[in-house]
Amino acid sequence: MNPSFCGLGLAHPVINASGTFDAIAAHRVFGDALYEHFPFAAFVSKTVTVEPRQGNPPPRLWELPAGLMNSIGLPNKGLEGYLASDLPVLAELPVPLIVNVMGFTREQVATLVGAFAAREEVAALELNVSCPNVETGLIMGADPDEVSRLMNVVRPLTEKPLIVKLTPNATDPAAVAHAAQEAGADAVSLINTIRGMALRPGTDQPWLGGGTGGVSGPAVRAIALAQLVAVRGAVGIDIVAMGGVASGTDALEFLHAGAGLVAVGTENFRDPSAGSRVSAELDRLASRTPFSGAG
Amino acid sequence: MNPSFCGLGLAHPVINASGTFDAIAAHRVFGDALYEHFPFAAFVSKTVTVEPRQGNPPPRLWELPAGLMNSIGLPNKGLEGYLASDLPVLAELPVPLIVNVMGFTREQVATLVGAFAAREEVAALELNVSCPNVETGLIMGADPDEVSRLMNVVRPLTEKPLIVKLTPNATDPAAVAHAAQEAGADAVSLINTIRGMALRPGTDQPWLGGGTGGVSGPAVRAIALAQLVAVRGAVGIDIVAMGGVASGTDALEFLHAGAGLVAVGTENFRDPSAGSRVSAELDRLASRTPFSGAG
Amino acid sequence: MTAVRGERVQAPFGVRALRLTRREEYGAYVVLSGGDPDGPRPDPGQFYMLRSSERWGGGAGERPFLPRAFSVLRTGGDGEGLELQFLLEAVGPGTERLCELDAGEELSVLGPLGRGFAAPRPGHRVLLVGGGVGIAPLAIWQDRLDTGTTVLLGFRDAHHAAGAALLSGAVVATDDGSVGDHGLVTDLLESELDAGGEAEVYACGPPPMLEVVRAVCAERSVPAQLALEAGMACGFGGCFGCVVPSARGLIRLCLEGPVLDGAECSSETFAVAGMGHSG
Amino acid sequence: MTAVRGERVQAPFGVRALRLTRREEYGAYVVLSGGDPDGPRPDPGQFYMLRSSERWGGGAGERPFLPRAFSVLRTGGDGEGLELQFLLEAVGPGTERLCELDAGEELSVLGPLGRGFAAPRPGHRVLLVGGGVGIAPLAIWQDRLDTGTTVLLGFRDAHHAAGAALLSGAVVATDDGSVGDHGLVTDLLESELDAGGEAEVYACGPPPMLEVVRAVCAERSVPAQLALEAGMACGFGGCFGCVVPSARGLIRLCLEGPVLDGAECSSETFAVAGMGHSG
Ligand SMILES: Cc1cc2nc3c(=O)[nH]c(=O)nc-3n(C[C@H](O)[C@H](O)[C@H](O)COP(=O)(O)OP(=O)(O)OC[C@H]3O[C@@H](n4cnc5c(N)ncnc54)[C@H](O)[C@@H]3O)c2cc1C
Ligand SMILES: Cc1cc2nc3c(=O)[nH]c(=O)nc-3n(C[C@H](O)[C@H](O)[C@H](O)COP(=O)(O)OP(=O)(O)OC[C@H]3O[C@@H](n4cnc5c(N)ncnc54)[C@H](O)[C@@H]3O)c2cc1C
Ligand SMILES: Cc1cc2nc3c(=O)[nH]c(=O)nc-3n(C[C@H](O)[C@H](O)[C@H](O)COP(=O)(O)O)c2cc1C
Ligand SMILES: Cc1cc2nc3c(=O)[nH]c(=O)nc-3n(C[C@H](O)[C@H](O)[C@H](O)COP(=O)(O)O)c2cc1C
Ligand code: FES
Ligand code: FES
Repeated sequence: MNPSFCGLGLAHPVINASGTFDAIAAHRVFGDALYEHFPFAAFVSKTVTVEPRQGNPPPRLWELPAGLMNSIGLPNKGLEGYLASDLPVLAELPVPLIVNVMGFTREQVATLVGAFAAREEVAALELNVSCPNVETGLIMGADPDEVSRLMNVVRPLTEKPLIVKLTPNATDPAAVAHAAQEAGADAVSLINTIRGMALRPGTDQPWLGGGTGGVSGPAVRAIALAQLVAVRGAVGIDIVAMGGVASGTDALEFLHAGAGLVAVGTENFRDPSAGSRVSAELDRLASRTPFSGAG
Repeated sequence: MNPSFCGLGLAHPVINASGTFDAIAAHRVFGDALYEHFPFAAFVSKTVTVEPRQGNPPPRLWELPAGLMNSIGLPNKGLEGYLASDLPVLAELPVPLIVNVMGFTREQVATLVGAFAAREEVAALELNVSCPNVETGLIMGADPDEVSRLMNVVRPLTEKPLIVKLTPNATDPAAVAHAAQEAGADAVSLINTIRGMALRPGTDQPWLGGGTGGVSGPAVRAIALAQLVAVRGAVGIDIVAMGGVASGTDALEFLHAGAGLVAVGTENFRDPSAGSRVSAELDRLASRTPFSGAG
Repeated sequence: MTAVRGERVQAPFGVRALRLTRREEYGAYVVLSGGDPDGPRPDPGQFYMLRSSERWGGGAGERPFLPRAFSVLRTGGDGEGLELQFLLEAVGPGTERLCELDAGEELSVLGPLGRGFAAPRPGHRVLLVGGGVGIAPLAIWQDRLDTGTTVLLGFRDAHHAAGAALLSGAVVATDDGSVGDHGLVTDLLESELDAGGEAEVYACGPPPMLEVVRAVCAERSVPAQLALEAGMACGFGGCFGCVVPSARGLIRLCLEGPVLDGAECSSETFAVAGMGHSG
Repeated sequence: MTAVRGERVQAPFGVRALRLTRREEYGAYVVLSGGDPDGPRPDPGQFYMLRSSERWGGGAGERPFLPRAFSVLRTGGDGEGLELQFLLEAVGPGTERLCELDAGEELSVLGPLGRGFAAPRPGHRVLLVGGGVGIAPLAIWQDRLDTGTTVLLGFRDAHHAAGAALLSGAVVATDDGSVGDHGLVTDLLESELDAGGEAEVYACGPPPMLEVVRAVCAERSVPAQLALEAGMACGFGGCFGCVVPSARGLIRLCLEGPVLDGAECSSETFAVAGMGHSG
């Protein structure tokens, strides 16, 4: 398996899901062993917004059967802070860097894409469109037209690969993926978390500080696969598949369904070296099963 | 707790989810003990269509982490067969009967509603709109306008309570619920199963005979709750909540979130008397927690 | 020995606890025994839905979740109330969890379920044909029958053939020839049938084996009762998940089976029956 | 006894197995001990993410799924490699599963994580103040300190107060007065502080207790190091889930804590810290 995903020349097809691994924090905790055994073929950073964000008030986590619900709320240092403090450190990682960005208007997304287009440390950009466009009120990633208009604005700004990260909270993710492809996306990634909620036990009040949260982990894997297959049927571009991947078997299923790369998210929380395990298991399985690649 | 749901005067707020309990088969298996300890306050029958259906080819089941995926495909005897063989038996159940119907055109739904409107054995009708309208190609339950047009056709046909069963595979179930209410629905029920898929291990072929399937069970409960809360915010009519209810605690959470009734589905498969256990647990919890009812 | 097709022993409504009293190994198989004081005596060929009362979940792939179907292997313990025995082979997260249970631990059970074997036609020679873990319902049937039986069992290898000790007088074939005949149990069956005399066949095993049994018997107009498997979520007709193709169309195996007459089956039946191993 | 704030003992990268050698009960608490031959010696106040290697799941509400955070209670076994001890109270599906494990079974562990206690200011009297299961990090701290300590522990009742045996020379208060003082451990603390002398306080316990400790110490300008809890998914800064409000804004407790200076906390900190029992 020698994934040619977006021409990035990755060593294996397993990367991390945005927001589920902080390589800078992990380096403080694990030291250089992290770099020596870096678990991912590329590193995707947590979503960056134009302005700094504190994120949602705690509690931010709620455990589910074979899953997790979070309302982290995209805390980050903002574009300037990221460029100043994070980018120089992440540029030293032993793998290519993919920066995930989100804006609440098309102009904000353009600002972000424009800024990273100029940075050679950045191998590709992932557009997190699972948020409302504050100008139209529509969730950008749930509406094909919103995605087309967004891509029309940002596509001209960079030659770097643009990966549109789809939201699963949509009637027809395949139509959104198709719109992204037609407007020049190099790849799509899916799934982001599924909207969920929990109440503080015995009350009618939400548990999560953010009110609702996003469901991830093995509990969503079958749902992710259905959306992956639908999207694969609608586009010819590369796909990064994620949602509950916890083993090489899970990853292989997504590759069989047409993904070019697989991202590990929630499973990192159970073991920071899960990415290495998944890719090793995948290697073993691939040497057993005839697999011709996909995408 | 004395649920006044749609004026049906039910003994407690726990019913079954359509398609997860066959009272006629269960009577063969368990004998009269079933009637003596009937677990539900009302019985919802499996979806009835105008024409008989065989259902999907097997395999129809795939187990998930804390959940189940099915592609049963709505096998049923058709309207005539149901009226002739099932209705007379179900009319003898110790609880009110709610008949769940589905049509692939508005006319088919009208035929079904019209037929049951005339039958006093039937206390209420649930409209399963999680299927495409073959005339428009749209999933009826994913589109507010489709639901309005459907309700405009069927609402005049009966004074029985009409419960619109929402699909979770939609960008905005609350908008669909609102459309149903505006067009005269007495209640909405949610969630139906979430679209999912699994591959036959080691292959790129679907496991389920139906290709895709529907995910249910505890794995979907947090997703159901988020949709319930969104729908509760959008409508004033009664709500039947379901999706992963396995305990009185789960049921109470749905009631706290504004449901009037709670339906038990997949949990019946783990124990046919689960409905009784859930309602007993609910009683115990309700006597501990101040609960003012909802809806 | 009073089973008549169409009747069934009904199950108490709802899941009940069954405390395990014994766990024994027979090569690759585990036999779990426990007291079922409130349950009725099942018919041979009927099955139960089982799960562990504790920690049913958290295994491979974050499963199991649903209960699993198991034929009753044998009943006992008339003195102190009914005892049930089950024969298990660990093939996935559910059976792995059940096989790790020990005496003193608790099962949650529902059953007896389904329709079992019907009595043999008078004067017919009874042939019991089993493959692998499919020997389970044949043991209780042999116990209950008041006629002699010819028992033909097929196993993968010697480790599995240890299960043959659960029936009396079994003739064994193994795929690898390590025990008994080197070959298929269906070859033994053909020889037995061709030896002549009116026979009635009861068989349980993997779908490809059952298909050969069906065909072999059909060719010779020998009546056959076949105990099938299918993936089941509920076991009591609630989910419509366990259907197999039959002469009556798609039928729920948990309700109309698991024992079907060979005459209502076809090769199509066995192309989809089973737990999916071979489908 | 060389811990300096800002440094930390780093963890091996990735989860490793820890074979349990002992399980002991102290009233309501369980102490699990196991060998960690490949792990470094943790700082007092650091924690580990734990789960059972088998059957982590399938409990109440089909949980647990994520690993759980536990302070190291004590280290030992210098001869035959490092031994780690943890103190557990069963309060939900994760701790229930861990508490049912026995010697011979295996944990999957990640750690040591977080930043532990910093050395006391020279000449300061060391007060260790613990509530309930929060006594855990105080035991290893008492072991490592080469100064004497005054130990004040609060428990719900006699059943829980059995945990006091894990520290030496503890003065105990119970909510129900069944053992030691009838009242709150924070009342004991106030008396001790008012008895005079320069003191430094190390505390761990439920959020409301820690808030009183913080306020009591702040009023008297006594330095306090507080070991907090928060719901954690990962323990290594990956999820941003464990934040608590501090003078530096919302900080990840797993990374910047679990030990915080009283001076960077406020009542707001403790309104959201904890496992959610009291939030
Ligand atoms: C009536 C009846 C009687 C039976 N009697 C016996 C008996 O006496 N003794 C005995 O040992 N067995 C018996 N079985 C079979 C037994 O029920 C199965 O072996 C058991 O259900 C397997 O569960 P598992 O979790 O161990 O394996 P599973 O993982 O469920 O695997 C079984 C097969 O299912 C497929 N599979 C894999 N993943 C999934 C998934 N996520 N969802 C669904 N299918 C999947 C695979 O093809 C796999 O090989 C009987 C079955 C029936 C229907
Ligand atoms: C740094 C640190 C050190 C710790 N040290 C120790 C120690 O030494 N010993 C010890 O016993 N404990 C310690 N804890 C606490 C321990 O981690 C928790 O008790 C444990 O995580 C509880 O898990 P559980 O599954 O048993 O309970 P949970 O069910 O997770 O319950 C804990 C609380 O979480 C809430 N809750 C309920 N359901 C959910 C849900 N679905 N998702 C999220 N929250 C829910 C409830 O308010 C409940 O009371 C420490 C915690 C931290 C952060
Ligand atoms: C705690 C947490 C934080 C996340 N943060 C982000 C984020 O900042 N940006 C983003 O695009 N996705 C984010 N995600 C979504 C993941 O990237 C991924 O799409 C999702 O979790 C599904 O994969 P999984 O099931 O393997 O976790 C986050 C997920 C989790 C669990
Ligand atoms: C096996 C199975 C069959 C179902 N059949 C129907 C059906 O015929 N009509 C319908 O409206 N919903 C059907 N459903 C959906 C359930 O009524 C319910 O909406 C869903 O399963 C969520 O509830 P649960 O998680 O408690 O199972 C079916 C669900 C399952 C699992
Ligand atoms: S197993 Fe559910 S209908 Fe047969
Ligand atoms: S627990 Fe994940 S960041 Fe702290």
